[in-house]
Amino acid sequence: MALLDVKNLGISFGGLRAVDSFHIEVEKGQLYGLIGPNGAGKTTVFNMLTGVYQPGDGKITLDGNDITGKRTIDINRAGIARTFQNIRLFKELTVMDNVKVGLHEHYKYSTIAGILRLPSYYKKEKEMNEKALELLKVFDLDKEKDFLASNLPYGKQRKLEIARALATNPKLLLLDEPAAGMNPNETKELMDTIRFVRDEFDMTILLIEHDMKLVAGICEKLTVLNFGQVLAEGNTAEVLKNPQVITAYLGE
Amino acid sequence: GNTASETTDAAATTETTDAAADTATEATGATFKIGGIGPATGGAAVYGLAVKNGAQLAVDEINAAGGINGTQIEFNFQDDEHDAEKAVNAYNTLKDWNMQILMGTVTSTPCIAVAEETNKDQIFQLTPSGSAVPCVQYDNAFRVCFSDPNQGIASAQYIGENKIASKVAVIYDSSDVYSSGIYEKFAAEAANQGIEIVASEAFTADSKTDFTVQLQKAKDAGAELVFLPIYYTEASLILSQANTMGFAPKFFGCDGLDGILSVENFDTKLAEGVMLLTPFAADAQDDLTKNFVAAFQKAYGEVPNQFAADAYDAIYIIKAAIESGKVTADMSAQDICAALKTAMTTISVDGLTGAGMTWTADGEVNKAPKAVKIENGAYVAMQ
Amino acid sequence: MSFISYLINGISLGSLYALIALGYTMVYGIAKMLNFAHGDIIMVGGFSIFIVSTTLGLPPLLGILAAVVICTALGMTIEKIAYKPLRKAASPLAVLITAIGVSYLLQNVALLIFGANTKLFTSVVTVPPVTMGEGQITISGETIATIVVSIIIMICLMLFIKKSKAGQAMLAVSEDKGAAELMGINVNATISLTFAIGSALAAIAGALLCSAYPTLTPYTGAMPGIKAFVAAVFGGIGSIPGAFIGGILLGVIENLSKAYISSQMADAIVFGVLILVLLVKPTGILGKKINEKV
Amino acid sequence: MAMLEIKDLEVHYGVIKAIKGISFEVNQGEVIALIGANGAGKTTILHTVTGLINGTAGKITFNDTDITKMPAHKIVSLGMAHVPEGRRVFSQLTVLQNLKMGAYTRKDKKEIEDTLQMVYKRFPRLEERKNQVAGTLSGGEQQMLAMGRALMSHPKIILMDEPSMGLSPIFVEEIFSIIRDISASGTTVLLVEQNAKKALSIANRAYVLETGKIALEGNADLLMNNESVKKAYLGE
Amino acid sequence: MKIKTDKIKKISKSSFTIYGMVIMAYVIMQILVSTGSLSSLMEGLLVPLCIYVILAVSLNLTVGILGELSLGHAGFMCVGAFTGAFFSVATVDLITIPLLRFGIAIILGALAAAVFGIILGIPVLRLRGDYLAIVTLAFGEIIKNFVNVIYIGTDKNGFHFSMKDAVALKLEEGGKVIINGAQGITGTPNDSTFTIGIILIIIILFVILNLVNSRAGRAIMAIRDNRIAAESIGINITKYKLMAFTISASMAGVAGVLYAHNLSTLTALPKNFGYNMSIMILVFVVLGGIGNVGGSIIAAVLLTLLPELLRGLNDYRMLIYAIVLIVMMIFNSSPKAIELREKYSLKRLFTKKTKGEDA
Ligand SMILES: Nc1ncnc2c1ncn2[C@@H]1O[C@H](COP(=O)(O)OP(=O)(O)OP(=O)(O)O)[C@@H](O)[C@H]1O
Ligand SMILES: Nc1ncnc2c1ncn2[C@@H]1O[C@H](COP(=O)(O)OP(=O)(O)OP(=O)(O)O)[C@@H](O)[C@H]1O
Ligand SMILES: [Mg+2]
Ligand SMILES: [Mg+2]
Repeated sequence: MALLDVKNLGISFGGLRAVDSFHIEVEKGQLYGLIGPNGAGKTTVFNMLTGVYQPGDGKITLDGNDITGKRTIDINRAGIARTFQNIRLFKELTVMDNVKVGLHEHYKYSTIAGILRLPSYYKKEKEMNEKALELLKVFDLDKEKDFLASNLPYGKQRKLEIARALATNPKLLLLDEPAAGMNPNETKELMDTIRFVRDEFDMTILLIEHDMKLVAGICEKLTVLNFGQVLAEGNTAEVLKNPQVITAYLGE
Repeated sequence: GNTASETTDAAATTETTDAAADTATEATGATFKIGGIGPATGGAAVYGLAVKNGAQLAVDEINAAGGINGTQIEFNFQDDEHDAEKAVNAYNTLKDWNMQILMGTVTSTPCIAVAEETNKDQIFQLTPSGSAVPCVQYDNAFRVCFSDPNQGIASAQYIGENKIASKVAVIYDSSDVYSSGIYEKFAAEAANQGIEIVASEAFTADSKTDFTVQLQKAKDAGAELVFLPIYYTEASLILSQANTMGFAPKFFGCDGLDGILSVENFDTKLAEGVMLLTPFAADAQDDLTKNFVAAFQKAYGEVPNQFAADAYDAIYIIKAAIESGKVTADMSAQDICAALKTAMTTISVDGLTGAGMTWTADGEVNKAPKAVKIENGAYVAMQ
Repeated sequence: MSFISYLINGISLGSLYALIALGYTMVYGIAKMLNFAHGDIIMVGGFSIFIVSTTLGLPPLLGILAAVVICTALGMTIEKIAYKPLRKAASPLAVLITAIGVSYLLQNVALLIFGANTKLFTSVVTVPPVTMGEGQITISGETIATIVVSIIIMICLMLFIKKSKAGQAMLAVSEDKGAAELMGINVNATISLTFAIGSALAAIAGALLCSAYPTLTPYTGAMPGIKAFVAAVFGGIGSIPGAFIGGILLGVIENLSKAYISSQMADAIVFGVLILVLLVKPTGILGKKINEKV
Repeated sequence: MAMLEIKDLEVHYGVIKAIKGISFEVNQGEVIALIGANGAGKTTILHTVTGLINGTAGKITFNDTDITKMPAHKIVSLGMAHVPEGRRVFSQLTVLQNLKMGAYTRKDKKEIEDTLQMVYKRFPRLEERKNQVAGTLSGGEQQMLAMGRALMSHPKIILMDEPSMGLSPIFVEEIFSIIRDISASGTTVLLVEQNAKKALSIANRAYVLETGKIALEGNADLLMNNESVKKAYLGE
Repeated sequence: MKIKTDKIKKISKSSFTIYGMVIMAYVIMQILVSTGSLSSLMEGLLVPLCIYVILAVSLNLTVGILGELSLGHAGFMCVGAFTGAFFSVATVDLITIPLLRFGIAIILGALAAAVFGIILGIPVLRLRGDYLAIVTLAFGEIIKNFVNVIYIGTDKNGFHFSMKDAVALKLEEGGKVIINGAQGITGTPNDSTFTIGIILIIIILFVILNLVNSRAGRAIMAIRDNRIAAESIGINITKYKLMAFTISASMAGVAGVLYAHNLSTLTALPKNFGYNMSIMILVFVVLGGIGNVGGSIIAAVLLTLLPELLRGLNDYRMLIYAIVLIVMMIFNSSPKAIELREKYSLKRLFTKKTKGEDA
């Protein structure tokens, strides 16, 4: 059974049917791409998957659990983490702390213990630091761990967002245009990192991207969205050859 | 300025004496250092500044006439913004200045807080206008004005005994110590006087521009008289709003109403027939008042109100007590306090706010409240 | 019958709140700052008129004119000296604090010049009162004038923002000063204009406030200023009709709760209703729901 | 005579020197590309040229006018438009209001209407959504709006900061052909791009920026074949 | 109004300095007091200074760390003050050990303010920015208004309560009115001391600084920086907002108890518990640097001392105070002024050419 199973998902904004009878099945461990023209509804799909928007209709199942219409935090706890099209870091926190906030649910000690500095505080903080550092190393951010997030260059901010999402130990990772604003070299690096994350963390990844090099380079399967509806789906190579996709999206 | 500054309570007594003695020998002659405290800024500044000016006028007069037993007075007035904490700060500032006698504070809440301190330090305190009961709860504190209960009871009695009205409405400031203090006692005494309170309506410091609702309720309840234990600023609005509504009951107030005629640009016709219990009327025809009003107007360009009169009296009362208690400027504040405490109960002062004022040991003044009525734009004594 | 007169009195109080709130919301919506000194500019307007028409004995209209000129100049000067240097400060609260400083400053300058004594203000309104219901209910000329003036101002402001170039510039400036600058909008001039209009409105509000409640002290503007701020939020921040409706409602609620619930607790009730309304409609009565695109 | 001339420009953020003495020029009718890594200072230069921030040293002239210390709105009314980084659309205003705002410096209603129709023709999506609140547009739609808004002022020169960011491949092509069009219609273009390959392919000349300094400059096709450029910016 | 913050990270780095500063101030003041070289004014100001420091630091938790604008801090202070004073006056004959009585009063004041913090916080923290600000302002005014109409007295039959007037309490002979409406509470024992004030400051600093550097504190700051992102990684927004808000409220309550026991009379006036006071506390926070705990302490001290030090100016005192406030704010926060200062200080430290990352 698929890890993420979405059926007949739809939402309207006023008169605009932004997403309509959308469906997708993402298998565990897959690297899956969601592409489509600007305004096709990709980010909106992500927003419904993560509870930012309430789906108008349809059903979302994650690992057998129905998560349709749940609150964002519950969906995160159920196992979906994401990054944002417009970077949303905790700008006034350090790089390290950004990741540690991601670890929040997994290394618990009470607020009282934190204030009184009980042993559990030191123990858990130590574990957290280790775990966070480990994650930062993956993204080559360990040297900047004490920088304020807002002082990081753009490309590293994108990476930090991924690291923070991973820290919540999700089953499914959603990336919204991770390569936007990166130059070709940085994009290449990012592709390696995404692949590494998938392999190392045994992660399932669904990503939105307009950079075809990245999509063609790392995605195994694709769904193409156009005017809120699925235009095509299947193996990357096939989909990218689909004439409809070429006229609507790729151009030639 | 004075460089010597005393510190802890224990050391204070001797040091102050030394400091005072030093200046006494070095300078041509020591002075009495009288401090004053009251709001000089903020919404209550109108009362504090009146006191400041009234007291200064008296001090200048006394100094010009050669001082008290030949000793000049120094007067130092500090702002308390009508706040207890600031009042204590003001008090401490005055202490650093080596104040010997305190004339203050002007408003009740700060006065209660400062009374605690003067009692601890044993500094004589005479408040011109702090009318709440606890203002003079200690034996070192006295007051020039009536106490709130006193005014509340006296008002009810006056209305009852003279059969001025039997159905009374009250409009008072429920966020103000003075106003709610009078109201409370008035209500209690009204019952004894056979007065029926048909409406008791409050307002607060935060909504004191529109009184139409309170007036309407008084009107609907058939009140013949509206009792206004409030200050004249609000009262002048009430009068004009009642006038607009076509509601014309009798109005009766306490000393807070005094000053209403001197509000700049006030249409005195509105106040026609208003009765008030006050110890002071700026239009009184006795020489003392006439001279005072003239001098005050000359100095500050405005007609003095009751607060100014209370303060003016307070300085003369202090003078009388100093003379009677044989106090000299080189005595310590504590010695002065002890002497004045006793002297206060023996003196009798004819002031602007009462003739033959005497004091009991509990700090209260004995003087007859004057009931006056505003007729043709002037206060006329009633009987 | 008395209900109607409570209501009318509430509306007349509320129309003043509304009038002040219009000026408040103007500055607040465009310059994105809580101008705590707004109430004190009203006070300055009141004193200007008092001097011109009462002390100098000139006609009231001249007084209003003088007040508008003085307040406008004052508003623009304050903006230039005290607010502009902080426009790019790290925190938008910085300018809020200088606004408080300006408020203290105006109060204390007025205190030094005019003293603390209450001045009685002669109404500048010549509209005759209207009497209804066999003389039971009177609507004062001031009330009629205030309502009419605030409706006119509301409509003018709405048209100004919607139709005029300067109004459009204000909208742009309120959202993103840098981007507005890139459109060729003179941001400084626009904000200055906003303050000019806000302060001119304050002068008019001062004239009507002091006419309706004819006492004048250095602290006259403070409380109505805050109430108007509450009214502006009540109606929806930045919404011009919202400020009007918020003001009227505030006045009516205040007076009805004084009349029917408790005159002591009226303030608490007004604020309580405000909290309840905001809980149901978190952006005020007419406030736009701001949807943040994720 | 260059249309836009930047001489020895230095820019500081507080005590940090972001631009360390840069000189370059843009001639009438050219498309000039400015490329460089993240944080090289491209955006800073554009901001300084349009007057959103002030340089600490150097001189900028635009059509013989010294605009070094001129406030942005005056520079804009001289005929310069700027598509800023991060789009910066007025998110509470509708698409149409945003576009109208772009024409703020212009007076003639008829001409503005013509330009509007031209913008709608280039970006049909904007016409479809003319009454949508700009903040709710998708990322790519906002980018179109920012571009359209800049065109509304009918500028002599247009500065673009990463206009292709977040656009679909087909639309990236489209955007570059639009830039070519704009240039062909006589508007000078100063283009900042991450997509260096595309940028160089339409540019006449280009400058390569490295940490606040110009490292390389020259004809676009020459740079395209430069080994170090290829390695660092074209991802080859 | 969105609150941005600068350089939050200062907090952890400088927490040591902050404790040091407080303790040093305490020691110096104690030495000055015992050698008698402190003026009465200064001595009288020691407790108020502690009160305003606590208020400023605690409001910084809401404004700086949680990033919400609160204009009702004085309301919580009021709740604490009346609760504490009520307890002390009611038990002044029962509990004869002042320190014990005062300790309980502080705890009760903090608890009462915390309860109000929760009551207000649960519904209200859904609001944002200015709307939250206005609701907290409204809350403060409600409290002030409410306290002014409460009458509580005691006699041998126990407590009596009324919202009408003291007469309505129907106290028996010998009963006493404890809270008398607008006349408030009088005769609160004078239990507040500088030492207790300093101890409370240190406790509060300890709580806040440790909180900020713990799991919960990070969550709170994450919410401040980006609510949507925080939600997306599973942070319970309501819980942490409420936590910060309540802790901040309870600390204001503590300040209130200290306030009530410093003066013998307690009334709820616009001056001490109205929005003006809330705004004044906000001034401390903003002037000291939002999110900068040490800064709020310094600002609270400076701005409390300033009007007292200006007393020599008599009539011009508040005028000068207002001007100083404006000038300080501009000097402290205007980007131009900051730039000038940086340059100036750089020239002074001519050996160092660039300052690097810290800026
Ligand atoms: N809150 C909203 N209100 C109204 N319309 C919306 C809202 N959110 C999205 N839309 C519209 O829904 C459509 C889909 O938007 P979405 O952001 O999902 O596009 P996208 O596929 O992510 O595009 P892009 O690649 O440009 O980011 C767009 O036309 C957008 O304008
Ligand atoms: N507001 C600011 N305050 C401080 N430093 C800044 C600021 N803006 C930019 N910088 C710094 O100035 C340098 C140049 O930044 P700039 O944004 O101009 O780069 P860029 O080339 O446009 O990069 P990108 O490709 O990421 O957009 C960077 O080191 C950046 O960190
Ligand atoms: Mg998108
Ligand atoms: Mg850039």
